[in-house]
Amino acid sequence: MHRHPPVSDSAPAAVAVEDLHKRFGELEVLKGVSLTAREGDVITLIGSSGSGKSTLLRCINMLEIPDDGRVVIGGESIALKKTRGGASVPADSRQVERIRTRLGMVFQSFNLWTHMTILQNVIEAPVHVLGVPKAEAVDRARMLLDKVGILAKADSYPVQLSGGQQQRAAIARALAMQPKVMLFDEPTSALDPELVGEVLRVIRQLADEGNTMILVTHEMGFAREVASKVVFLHQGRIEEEGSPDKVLTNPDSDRVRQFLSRHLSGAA
Amino acid sequence: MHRHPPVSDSAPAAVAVEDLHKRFGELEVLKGVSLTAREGDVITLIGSSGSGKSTLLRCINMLEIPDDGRVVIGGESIALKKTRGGASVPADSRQVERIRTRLGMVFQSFNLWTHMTILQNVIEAPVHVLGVPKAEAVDRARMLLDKVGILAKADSYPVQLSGGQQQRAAIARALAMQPKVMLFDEPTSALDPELVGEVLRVIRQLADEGNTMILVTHEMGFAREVASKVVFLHQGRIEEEGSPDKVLTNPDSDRVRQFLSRHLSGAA
Amino acid sequence: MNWQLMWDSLPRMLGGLTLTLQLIVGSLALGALVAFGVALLRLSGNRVVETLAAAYVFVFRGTPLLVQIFLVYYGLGQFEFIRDSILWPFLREPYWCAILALTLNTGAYTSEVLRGAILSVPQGQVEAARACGMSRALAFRRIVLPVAIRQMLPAYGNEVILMVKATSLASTITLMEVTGIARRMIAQTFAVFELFIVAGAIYLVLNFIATRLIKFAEWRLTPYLRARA
Amino acid sequence: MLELLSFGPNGWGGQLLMGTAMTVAVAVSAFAFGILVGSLGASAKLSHSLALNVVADVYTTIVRGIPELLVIYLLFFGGSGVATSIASAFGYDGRVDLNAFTIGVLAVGLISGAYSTEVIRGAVQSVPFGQIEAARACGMSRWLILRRVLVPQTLRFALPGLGNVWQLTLKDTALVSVTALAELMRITHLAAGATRQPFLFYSTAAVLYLMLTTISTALFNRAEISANRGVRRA
Amino acid sequence: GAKEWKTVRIASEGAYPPWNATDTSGKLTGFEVDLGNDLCKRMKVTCEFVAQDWDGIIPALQQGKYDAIMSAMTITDERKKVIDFSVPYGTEPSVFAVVTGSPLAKALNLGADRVDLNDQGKAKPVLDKLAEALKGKSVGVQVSTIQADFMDKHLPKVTMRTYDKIDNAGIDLGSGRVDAMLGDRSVVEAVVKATPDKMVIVGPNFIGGVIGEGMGVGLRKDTADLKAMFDKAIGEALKDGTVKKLSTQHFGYDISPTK
Ligand SMILES: Nc1ncnc2c1ncn2[C@@H]1O[C@H](COP(=O)(O)OP(=O)(O)OP(=O)(O)O)[C@@H](O)[C@H]1O
Ligand SMILES: Nc1ncnc2c1ncn2[C@@H]1O[C@H](COP(=O)(O)OP(=O)(O)OP(=O)(O)O)[C@@H](O)[C@H]1O
Ligand SMILES: [Mg+2]
Ligand SMILES: [Mg+2]
Repeated sequence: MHRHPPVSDSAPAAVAVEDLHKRFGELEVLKGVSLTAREGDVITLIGSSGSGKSTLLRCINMLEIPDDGRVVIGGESIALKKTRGGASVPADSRQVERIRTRLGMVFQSFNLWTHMTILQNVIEAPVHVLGVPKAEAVDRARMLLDKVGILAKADSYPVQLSGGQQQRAAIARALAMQPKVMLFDEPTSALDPELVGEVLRVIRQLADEGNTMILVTHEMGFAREVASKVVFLHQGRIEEEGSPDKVLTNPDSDRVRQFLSRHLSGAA
Repeated sequence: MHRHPPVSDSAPAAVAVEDLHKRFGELEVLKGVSLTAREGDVITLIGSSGSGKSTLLRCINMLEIPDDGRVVIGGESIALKKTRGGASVPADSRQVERIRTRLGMVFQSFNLWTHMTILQNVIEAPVHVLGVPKAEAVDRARMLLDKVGILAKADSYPVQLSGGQQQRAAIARALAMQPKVMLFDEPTSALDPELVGEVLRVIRQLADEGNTMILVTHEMGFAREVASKVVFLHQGRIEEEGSPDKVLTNPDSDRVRQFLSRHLSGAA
Repeated sequence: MNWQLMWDSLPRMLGGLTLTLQLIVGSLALGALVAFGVALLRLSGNRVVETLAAAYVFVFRGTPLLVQIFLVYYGLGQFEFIRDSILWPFLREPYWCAILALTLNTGAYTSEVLRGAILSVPQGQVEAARACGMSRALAFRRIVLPVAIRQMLPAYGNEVILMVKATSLASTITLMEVTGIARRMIAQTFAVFELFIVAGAIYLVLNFIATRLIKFAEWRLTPYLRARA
Repeated sequence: MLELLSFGPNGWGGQLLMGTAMTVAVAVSAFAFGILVGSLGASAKLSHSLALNVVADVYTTIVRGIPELLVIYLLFFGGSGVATSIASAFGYDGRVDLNAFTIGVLAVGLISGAYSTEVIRGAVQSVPFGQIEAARACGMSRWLILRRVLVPQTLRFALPGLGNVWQLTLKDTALVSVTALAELMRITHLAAGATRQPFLFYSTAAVLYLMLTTISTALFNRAEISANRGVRRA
Repeated sequence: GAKEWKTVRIASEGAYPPWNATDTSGKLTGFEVDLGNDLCKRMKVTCEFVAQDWDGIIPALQQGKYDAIMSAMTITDERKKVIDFSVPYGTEPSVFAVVTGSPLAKALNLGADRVDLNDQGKAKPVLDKLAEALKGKSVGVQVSTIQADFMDKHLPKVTMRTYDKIDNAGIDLGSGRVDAMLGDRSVVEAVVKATPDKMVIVGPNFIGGVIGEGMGVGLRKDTADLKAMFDKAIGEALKDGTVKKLSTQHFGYDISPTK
C-alpha cells in the first residue's frame, strides 16, 4: 500500500500558524494553536465534534479573524490590526485576497453558488479572479468534473445534485484555482467508499506535485492513508501530533487513545 | 462484539415498499425498488453516490411522491392518485401527516429550523404535533440532547453549531417524536468515531425496543455493526440484499464486490 | 354609465400616453442609478456617508410623493437664487421637476429593496467567493449582486407599478399626461366615474405589461429555482 | 407665522394633531386588514388550485394596476350600493351608508393587501425548502407548518418588504382626503387654503409624516432584529 | 312619492374662502354656510353641512350621500346635463391677474370694465384683442372650472395650465412659470392680496356665457320638490336683503346676482 512519505523538515513552510486564539463571545474555541505545514505536506486534523477543527481551517484563510496569533502563508505573514472596539481585522484586505487565491477551500457545507450551474461554479473564480480565458477554464473544468465523476451534471444546478455529487462539485471548484495549499473540511463526508478512494488518489497526486494540504476528517482509515502528519485537536488545543503511525497506533495521550478505542474497528 | 440478530421472518412488516419508481424529468432515479422492513429490523442502504438512496428514503415518507408503486407503513398503504397532469399526489394529506408522525427522519443536510434554538427545535413537534405538555417535552429533550452530548448547546441557534453538533441536534429532534420507524440519511457523516459509536449504541437500543430503522451510510464498518439486513442500491435498482455478513463479506454481485474492494481496508 | 362617452374619450386620453411613458421610463432609469449608488453608500462602512444616504432614504420614503412634487415644483421656485441659477431653465419646466421628484422618490425606495436583497444573500455563498480570493468588489459583482437582483425582482415589480401610477401626480403640476387629460375632460363633462375608469384602464394595461416583463425577467433569471420541480 | 401652528383658537395645531391621529388610525387598521388579505392572497397564489391562482392574480393585477384614487372612488361611490344589496340579501331593507372611515380602511386595506400578497408570496418562496421538509417529516399538518415554521421564517424575509408596504399604506391614507375624512392631508389642504400659507402647512405635513415614519421605522427595526435572531453568525 | 323633507344634507368644499372655509376647530364656515342655514330656516328643515372634496362633489350628490351642493358652483349648461340647479344666489365675474410691471399689465387693459359674453356683438372685439395680447403666453386656471371652459372656448390657441387649487396658479405666476392667471374675482383678489405689490388684477370682469349665470344650489335631478323649496327661499332671501347683508359681511361687497 502506498503511504505518504514524511516530508523532510528542511522543506519550506507553506502554512505556519502561531499561537492562534479565537473566541465566539464567551466561548474560547481555539486556545493557542501552533502548526506548520511544509510544502508537500498532507496534514490531517482529527478530533471530536466541536473541538475547533473547522474554525482552525477558517482562520487560516481569514474567514474567521483570529483574536490573537499569526498566520503565515508561503512565508508571508497576514497582517492584522485591532479596531477601536478591540476586534481583530485584516490590515490590508488586498493582501488577504491575494493570499486566498493560493488557498483552495472545500467547505463542510459545500456552499455551491445556487444561481449557477455546476460548470459555471467551477469556472467562476479562474475566469474572474485569475483571468484565465473562458475556453481554457471550461476545458479544465470539464476535465476536473470528469475526474470527480460528475461531468454528466455539468449543466445541472446545485439543488439537482445528491449530497455526494455536491461535495464533488465543491472539490472540483477548489481545484480549479490550482492552489498551492488546499484546505478541506471533511471532503469525503458524503462520499461512498469508492469515491473516497478516488479523492484519496487526487490528494496524493497533488501532494506529489508539491502542493500542501490540510484536511479535517472523521475517517481514521482515510487519515492514515493520506496523511504525512496527523494532528489531534482537543478542546481548542493540539493534544498530540506526529506521523500517522505514531498518533493513530501508539499515541502518547490518553485522550487520543480513548478517542481511537471507541472507533469501530469492525470494518476491515 | 454485539451484532444485531436477524429478525424473524414472521415479525409484522413495519415498512413495505413495492415496485417503487421515481423520475426527475428525464432521469429515472428509482427503477422499481421493493423492500420490506419488519419490526425491529435495522436496514442499511449502501451504494454509490447518486444511486438513489436519499430519494428512496424521501419516497418512504412522501417527501418525494413516487411515480409508481406502493408504500405501506405498519400495514397501512399510502393512497396516491394521479392529477390530470399525470403527476402523482397523495390522495389524502391527513393520512400522510398521520403516518409521518410515526416516521422519524434525519436529513443528509440536517435542515434544522434556523429561527429556533436547539431546544426549541427538539420540542417543537412533540408539543405541537403530538400535544405533549411543554414541561414534559423539555425534560425529554434535555435528556436526548444530553444523550447525544450537546446539552450545553440547548439554547444556541443552529448557525452557532459545528457540523457534528448540528447533526446530533437533528438526531435528537427525530428521536423526540418517539417514532416507530426511523429514516436516517447518513446520520454519522459529520461525526467523529467516538460519536459514531454513541449513535450506534442509540440505534441498537431503539432496535431492541422493537423499533424499525432504515439508514443510509457510507461507512461499511458501521453498516456491518448495526444492520440486521444490508441493501445495496445500484442505479436505482436493488443489486443485492441480505445479512451484513453475506453482502459485505461474500457478495454474489460483481458490482458489490467491486464497490467493496475499493473500500479502504486500511483502517483497522 | 355613459359608454359612448367612455369610448369617445379614449383617443384623447391616449394622446397623453407619450408623456406618461416618458415620465415612467425616465424616472425608473434614473431612479435605478440613484438606488444603486445609494445602496452601495449605505453598505460602504463609512459612517458619514452611510448616515447621509440613510437620511436621504428616510426623507423620501417618509413623506408622500404629492408633498415631494409640490415642494420640488413650487418650493424651489420660491428661492431667488434658484431662479437666477443655471438650473432654472430645467426647474422652470414642470416636466423636469416631475422627473426629478419621481426619480428621487423611486431611488429611495429601490435602494431599500436592493439593500434588503443584498443582505439576504446567504453568508456561505459569500464565504465561498471570498475563499477563492475574490475581492469584496468582485464577490459583490459576481455573486452577491446577481443573487440579490433575482431576489429583489418581485419587490422591484411592486415599485415599477407604483411609479407607473405615481406619474399621474404630475397632473398636479400642470402636466397633461393621461390623468391630466382625464381631469380636463372631467371639467367639461363631470363624468368623474366614467373618465377615471377609462384612465384607470390605461394604467392597468401599462401595469399589466410591466408585470409581465418583470415576471419574464424573473423566469429567465431563476432557472435554478425551477430546477427543483 | 408660527401662531398658525399653535393650539390656540387661531392656530391649526389641534386640527393637525387630530388629523395625524386619524391618519394613524386609518393606516393601522388598513395595514392590518391588508396583511390579512395579503396572507389569503399569497396562500391562494401558492395553492395548487387553478381557480384560486386566477382569482388572486386578477385581484393583485387590478388593484395594484389602477391608480389608488380610483379604488377609493370606486368604494366611495360603489361601496354603499354593494353593502346595501348585501344587507338586503339578509333581509334588511333600507340604505346602508358606509362612513368615510370604513371606506378609507377598506379601500386602502385592499390596496395594501395587494402589495402584501406579493411581498408575502416572495418571502414564502425564499424559505429554504429543507426547513419545510423537516417539518413535514415530523408529521406536521399544513396549518401547523404554516404557523410554526413558515410564518416565523417568512416574517424574516417579508419584514423589509412589509415595511415598504406600511410606508405606502401610511401615505395612501392621504388620498382618502377625497372622501373628506379629516386626516392629515385634508387638514393640510384646508389650512393651506384658509391661511394662504401653503408652504408652511405642506412642510409641516412633511415633518409630521416623517415623525410617523421615524416611529414606525424604529418599530420595524426592532421586529426585524427579533425575527432575525439565529440567522447571522453571532 | 315625494318625501317629506325634514333634514337636508348640504355639501361644501370648505376650502374656497370667502365662499366656504373651514375654521381651526374643523367646522365649516363662510358665506354659503351662513346663507344655507338661513335658507333652511325659511324651508323649515334642519340643515346638516358635510365637507366634500371638489373632485367628487357631483358624483357623491348623485349617489345620494347628500341632497344639495353649496360650494361656489357656477350654473353652466354642461353641469345642467348631470344635475339640477336652484336659481342663483350669487354671482362673480372672472378676472385676470399678472405680475406687477409685466408688459401684460398694460396689454390686458382692453378698454372695457365689464364684458358680458352673452352679448356677442360687444364681446367679440374684446376677446379678439385679448387673444392677440396673450399670443404665445400661458395662463393658469383651476382644473374643472368655468375659467378652464373659458380658455377652451375663447382662447384655444393660448397655452393653458391647470392647477388643483387656484392658489398654486398664483404661486407659479409669482415665480414666472405662467404669464397670467384667471379665476373668480374674490379668489383672485385674495391671492393678489396675499402677495402685496407683486401682482395686480387687470382687464375687464367677464360675466355670462361660459362664465355662467352665477352660483346656485346643486341638486339631484329627481328632487324637483327640493329645488322648488330652494328657489322660493332664495327668492325671499334676495328680496329681503339677507343675501346682500351676508355677502357684505364676507366679501366686503354685494355678490347678489343681477338680473
Ligand atoms: N430535485 C432533483 N432534480 C433532478 N435530479 C435530482 C433531484 N434530486 C436528485 N436528483 C438526482 O437523482 C439521483 C439520485 O439522487 P439521490 O440524492 O437519491 O442520491 P444518493 O444515492 O442519496 O447519493 P449520495 O450518496 O451522493 O447522497 C442523482 O443523480 C441526482 O442528481
Ligand atoms: N459563529 C459561532 N458562534 C458561536 N459559536 C460558534 C460559532 N461557530 C462555531 N462555534 C462553536 O465553536 C466550537 C467549534 O466549532 P467548529 O465548527 O470549529 O467545530 P469542529 O471541530 O469543526 O466540529 P465538527 O467536527 O462537528 O464539524 C463549537 O462548540 C461551536 O458550537
Ligand atoms: Mg466542522
Ligand atoms: Mg444522499
